[in-house]
Amino acid sequence: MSSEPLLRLENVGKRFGGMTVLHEQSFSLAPGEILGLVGPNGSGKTTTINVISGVHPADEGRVLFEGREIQGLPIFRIARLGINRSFQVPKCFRGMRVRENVEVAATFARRGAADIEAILAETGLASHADDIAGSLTVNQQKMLDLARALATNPRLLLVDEIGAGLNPAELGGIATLLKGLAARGIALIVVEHLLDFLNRVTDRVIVLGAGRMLFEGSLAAASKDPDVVAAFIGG
Amino acid sequence: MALLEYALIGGILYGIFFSLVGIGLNLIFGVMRIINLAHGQFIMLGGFGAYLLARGLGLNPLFGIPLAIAGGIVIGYPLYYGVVPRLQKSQDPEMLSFILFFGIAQMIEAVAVFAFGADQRSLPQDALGSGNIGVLGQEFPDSWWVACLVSVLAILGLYLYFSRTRLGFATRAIMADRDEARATGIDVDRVSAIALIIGIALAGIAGVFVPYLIGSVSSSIGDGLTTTSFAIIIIGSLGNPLGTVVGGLVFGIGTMLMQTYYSSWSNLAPYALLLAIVLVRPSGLLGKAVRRA
Amino acid sequence: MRTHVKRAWTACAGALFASGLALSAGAPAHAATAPSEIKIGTLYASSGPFAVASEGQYHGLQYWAAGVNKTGGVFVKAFDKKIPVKIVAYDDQSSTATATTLYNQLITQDHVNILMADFGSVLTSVAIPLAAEHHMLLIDPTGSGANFFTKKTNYLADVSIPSSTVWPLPLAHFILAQKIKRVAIVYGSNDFDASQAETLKTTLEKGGVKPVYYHGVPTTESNYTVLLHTIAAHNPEAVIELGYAPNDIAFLHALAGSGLHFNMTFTIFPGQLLALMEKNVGAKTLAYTYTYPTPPLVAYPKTTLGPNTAAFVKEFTAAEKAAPNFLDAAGFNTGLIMQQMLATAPKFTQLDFHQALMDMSGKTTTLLGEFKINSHGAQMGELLPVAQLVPAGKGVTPVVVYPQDKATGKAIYPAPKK
Amino acid sequence: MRKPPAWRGPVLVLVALAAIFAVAPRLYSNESVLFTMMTFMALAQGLNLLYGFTGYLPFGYVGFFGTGAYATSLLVTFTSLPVIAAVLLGGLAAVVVGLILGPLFRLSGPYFSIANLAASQIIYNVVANEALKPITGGPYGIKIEHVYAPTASYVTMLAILLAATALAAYFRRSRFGLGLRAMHQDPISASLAGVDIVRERLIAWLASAAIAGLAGGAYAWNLSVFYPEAVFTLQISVFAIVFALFGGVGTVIGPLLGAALLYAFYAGIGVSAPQYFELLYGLLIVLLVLFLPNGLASLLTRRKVDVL
Repeated sequence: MSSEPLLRLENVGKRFGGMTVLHEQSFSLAPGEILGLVGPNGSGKTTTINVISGVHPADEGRVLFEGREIQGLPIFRIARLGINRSFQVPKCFRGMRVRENVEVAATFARRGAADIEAILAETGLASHADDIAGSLTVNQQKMLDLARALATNPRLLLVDEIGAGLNPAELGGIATLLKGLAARGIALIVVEHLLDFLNRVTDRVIVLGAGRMLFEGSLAAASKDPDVVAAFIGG
Repeated sequence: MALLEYALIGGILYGIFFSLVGIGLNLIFGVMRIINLAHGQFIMLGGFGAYLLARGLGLNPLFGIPLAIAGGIVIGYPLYYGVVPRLQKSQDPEMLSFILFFGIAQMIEAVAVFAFGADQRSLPQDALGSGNIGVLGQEFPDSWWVACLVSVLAILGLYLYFSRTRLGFATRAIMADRDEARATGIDVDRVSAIALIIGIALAGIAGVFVPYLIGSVSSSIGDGLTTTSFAIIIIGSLGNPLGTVVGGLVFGIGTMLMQTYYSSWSNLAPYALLLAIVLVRPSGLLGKAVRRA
Repeated sequence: MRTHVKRAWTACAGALFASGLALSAGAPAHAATAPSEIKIGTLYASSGPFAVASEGQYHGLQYWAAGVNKTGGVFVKAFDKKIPVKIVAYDDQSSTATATTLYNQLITQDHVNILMADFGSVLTSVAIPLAAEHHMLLIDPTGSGANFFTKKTNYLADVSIPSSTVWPLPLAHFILAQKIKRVAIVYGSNDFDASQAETLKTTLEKGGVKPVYYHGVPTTESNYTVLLHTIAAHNPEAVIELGYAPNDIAFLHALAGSGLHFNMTFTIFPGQLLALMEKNVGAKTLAYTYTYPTPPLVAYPKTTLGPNTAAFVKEFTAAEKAAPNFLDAAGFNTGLIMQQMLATAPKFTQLDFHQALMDMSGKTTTLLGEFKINSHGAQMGELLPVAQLVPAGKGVTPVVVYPQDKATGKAIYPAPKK
Repeated sequence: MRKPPAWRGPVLVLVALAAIFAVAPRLYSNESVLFTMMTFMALAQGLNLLYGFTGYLPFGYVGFFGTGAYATSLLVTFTSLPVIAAVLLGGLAAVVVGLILGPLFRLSGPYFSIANLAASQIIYNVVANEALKPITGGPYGIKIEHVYAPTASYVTMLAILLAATALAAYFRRSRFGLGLRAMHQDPISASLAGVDIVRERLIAWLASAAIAGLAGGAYAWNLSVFYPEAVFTLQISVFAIVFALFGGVGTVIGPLLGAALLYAFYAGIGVSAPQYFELLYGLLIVLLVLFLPNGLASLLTRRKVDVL
């Protein structure tokens, strides 16, 4: 592993109106690593992802990707550098076919050719390739979000609550998929409420509470930390 | 100096009236997230209502106020149930409502041309009092004062409706969060339909005074009034009906100063104000108008 | 899949052709011999700022046509016989854009024999280049804008209203004669009003009176309240408002509501549409204001062509069950002039028509007065005096106060406060 | 794999358009109707470039048209440029106005439309202002009769119509167009897919503005005497919107079809009773929004026909 991590956040802060929703957030991530983000609703998990992906730029601090500052860059530039994400509420191109959804990303990301058919197969969408995206179920749309992100050949993938509403068998499939991606060297940040699921993909988590980092370490250790317990009960 | 005083006092009167002109549009937007692009045409209908009462039946144009309320009910109720729930189910209700109400505006205008021709019509000059009332030595026609008084009463009424009645409270809840309001058991459709009726009725009431304040009513004044109303409510605060008063005053005083000192450029005033505000202070004054992306 | 694309555009092409063909039905008929009817093409406005005036003019023309057709039509010298008249007319709704298409329609599709403009300078202006382009003589009843008449032309003739370059002369001379020093002029920003304002200003300045206020407002202006206060701040003795009928109504309205008073107030349209103005602004507001009285408010007892003013009023009232206004008279007068033109033009060509009008110029008097056009097409005759509207019974009646030879009374100046 | 060359459909449409309007004047002599029909087809297509592909409805579209008309006329009046160059510069003037109005894209859909409308009214009120009489002619209109050339301006308008249509075909079939479509559906996801939405949107906006500006220039040339109202009336925006919506936005043939059919209808019957058309157009808009939001073309796409 090189000395420079793939992603580093330095004292990142974010405000909405007068309210600070993220305080001095700092952590780093190596290629192929999976980081879990947990915390009660409103603790800043999705905000962290939004800040990294450029959807809501940081107000303070620095976000470094491969040693380069990316805070303030437009979303498409960040995407072309190799950061991509999925959404809790899937945001696919609803009027376009499934294959076209993936094609857009493969075409515009300028990160080398993507094997669209392979990505569709990987995400379980091969049989729906010619369907209109809006006609898919919500879970399928989440997978399409992921497929769209994968088609950009990302180096860092941010996954927001992909497990909600899935049955155990489907969760198992996703866990395998995410671990497989990490094995290929893609770093992942996984925001998740389902701790069992998270436990299966990583043992490194950051616990957030009210926009602050409360804990960093393994999930098992987190459950014994008094700050974490207080935050969850309080939240 | 006298001219400046005249422009300022006139601007306040004019501005208070124009708060009434804009307020219905803002109410409807605030409650339903629907852009009533036919707003100006409803105002125009109010003006023609008063014209018919005054010239046809020889009544005082003030009877146009109850007529506008009746018109609000007759038009607003079927309009709500005919199109609004359908629009809100669609992907982009704001944009679709915008185009749909534009179509409605065109239809109203065409019907008005059939009924009244495209000529400018005025109301009997002395129906609202033939004299002048002066303040600080500046005289304004009685009709301006009457219009101003009615505007204040209407806006006050709306304020009381919001703050003192159950329906008003429910309306505010819907403005804050439509789905949440529905979840707490508010009959969202009924309350919204009433808001649409109030919005249209307020436009109609404003219309009664349009022939006095801008000289005449004609079937083609709708679009201009809609744009002006937009400028006013955007200056005020979009979605906040009472903020409209601020917008009205800024518009009124601005227009009067322009008319007095740079009259040939005064037509620009509402448009320039609108554009300046959306471009310079998009987030501060606009709130919801700014793209989230 | 792509074959459907082809099908789609073929459908598009088909639709276009179908619509084109449908429109082109009615092939051009070129008349080498005498036509079965004389087609007079014109426009009118059923709505918009010019509607009231335009409908009057159109009505007058229809009245004339009905009259001549009752006697078998107009006598056409070129064919040495009477031919019925047919009026081809479209509604331009006071829009110049619509009018452009419709004038084109009259020329290229209907192949009218005589092209006649709609009321007023604005709606006439777009016809002038079209007529010239198609080598048609444009009969211009009431388009008097000064810049229409800047060069020699065979394709334009202003027949029923004086050119704006001479029209305001009596008014200017009256103001000078009254020794009024402070004059405010507010005019509509259109060819008709602006060129009158220009002539008025120039003439006044020549007489040593520089207007204290001189300002154009949009033709659509309907609120003069603020403007009146700005004008009043210049302390004028006389306020001259030059506009179309809706402007005059709005102006007089605002004046009545403003509490302001001027020694002299002048507007144009009470002199043309007195009944309409009385209905809209009331006799009280009109009292002691000034205007250009037009026939039938002023009468020309001796004519060389057609009935005199009084006879026209009588005949028109009997036939139409309503008294004519000036624009009815103007429309009728335009018919008369065209009738005489056809009766004297030796050949049935546009150039001969124009020559016939030139030959009539200066030798013809109609119910509107002396017909006199110059080589630029401008009407130099039919001059309008200045009158003051004085209370009479429930209404007002014009008293001609200038020029002296036409005066029927003396001006009450300054106007009494109400 | 099963596709014939991608350029075939667009080329067929362009050839058909050119052929129709080359022949039409021989069949129907009121060229002003044909010319106006082409003008509205070009405008509907130009509006489609923005609205159909990005979802931003330029309510003040007429502002570009009027800008082009005046820029062309002023260049003809005050310089000795050939008219055709003046028309091209009229298109450029509209592009410049489009650049100035670029910040409007900070606004969401309807506010963009309203602000755009306000902008067009500002341009109109400035051009038509009494104070600018020495330059623009103000409310008294402008005359460039000395360059009046019905045939040349007719051909120019046809070329503009073809250019607009070629652009629409490019938007529909190219990688660039794919990005626009993605942005239209979800701007954030499109950005994440690597689409530079700001740049793409600006290009679509400027292309749309350029078409209106060029059309305005050619229109001014054809009219040669006109009042500001004639090239700034909101009715021009209205027609372009209704025509494009009726045919189907986001397609190439939709706006052409919509404009040709509705304008032919208007010219055939509507000129003698315009208020019926206002009523009919209003009704048509309401019905389209409620029942056929994607226009005539969607009748075909619903049946899985690949409409260009």
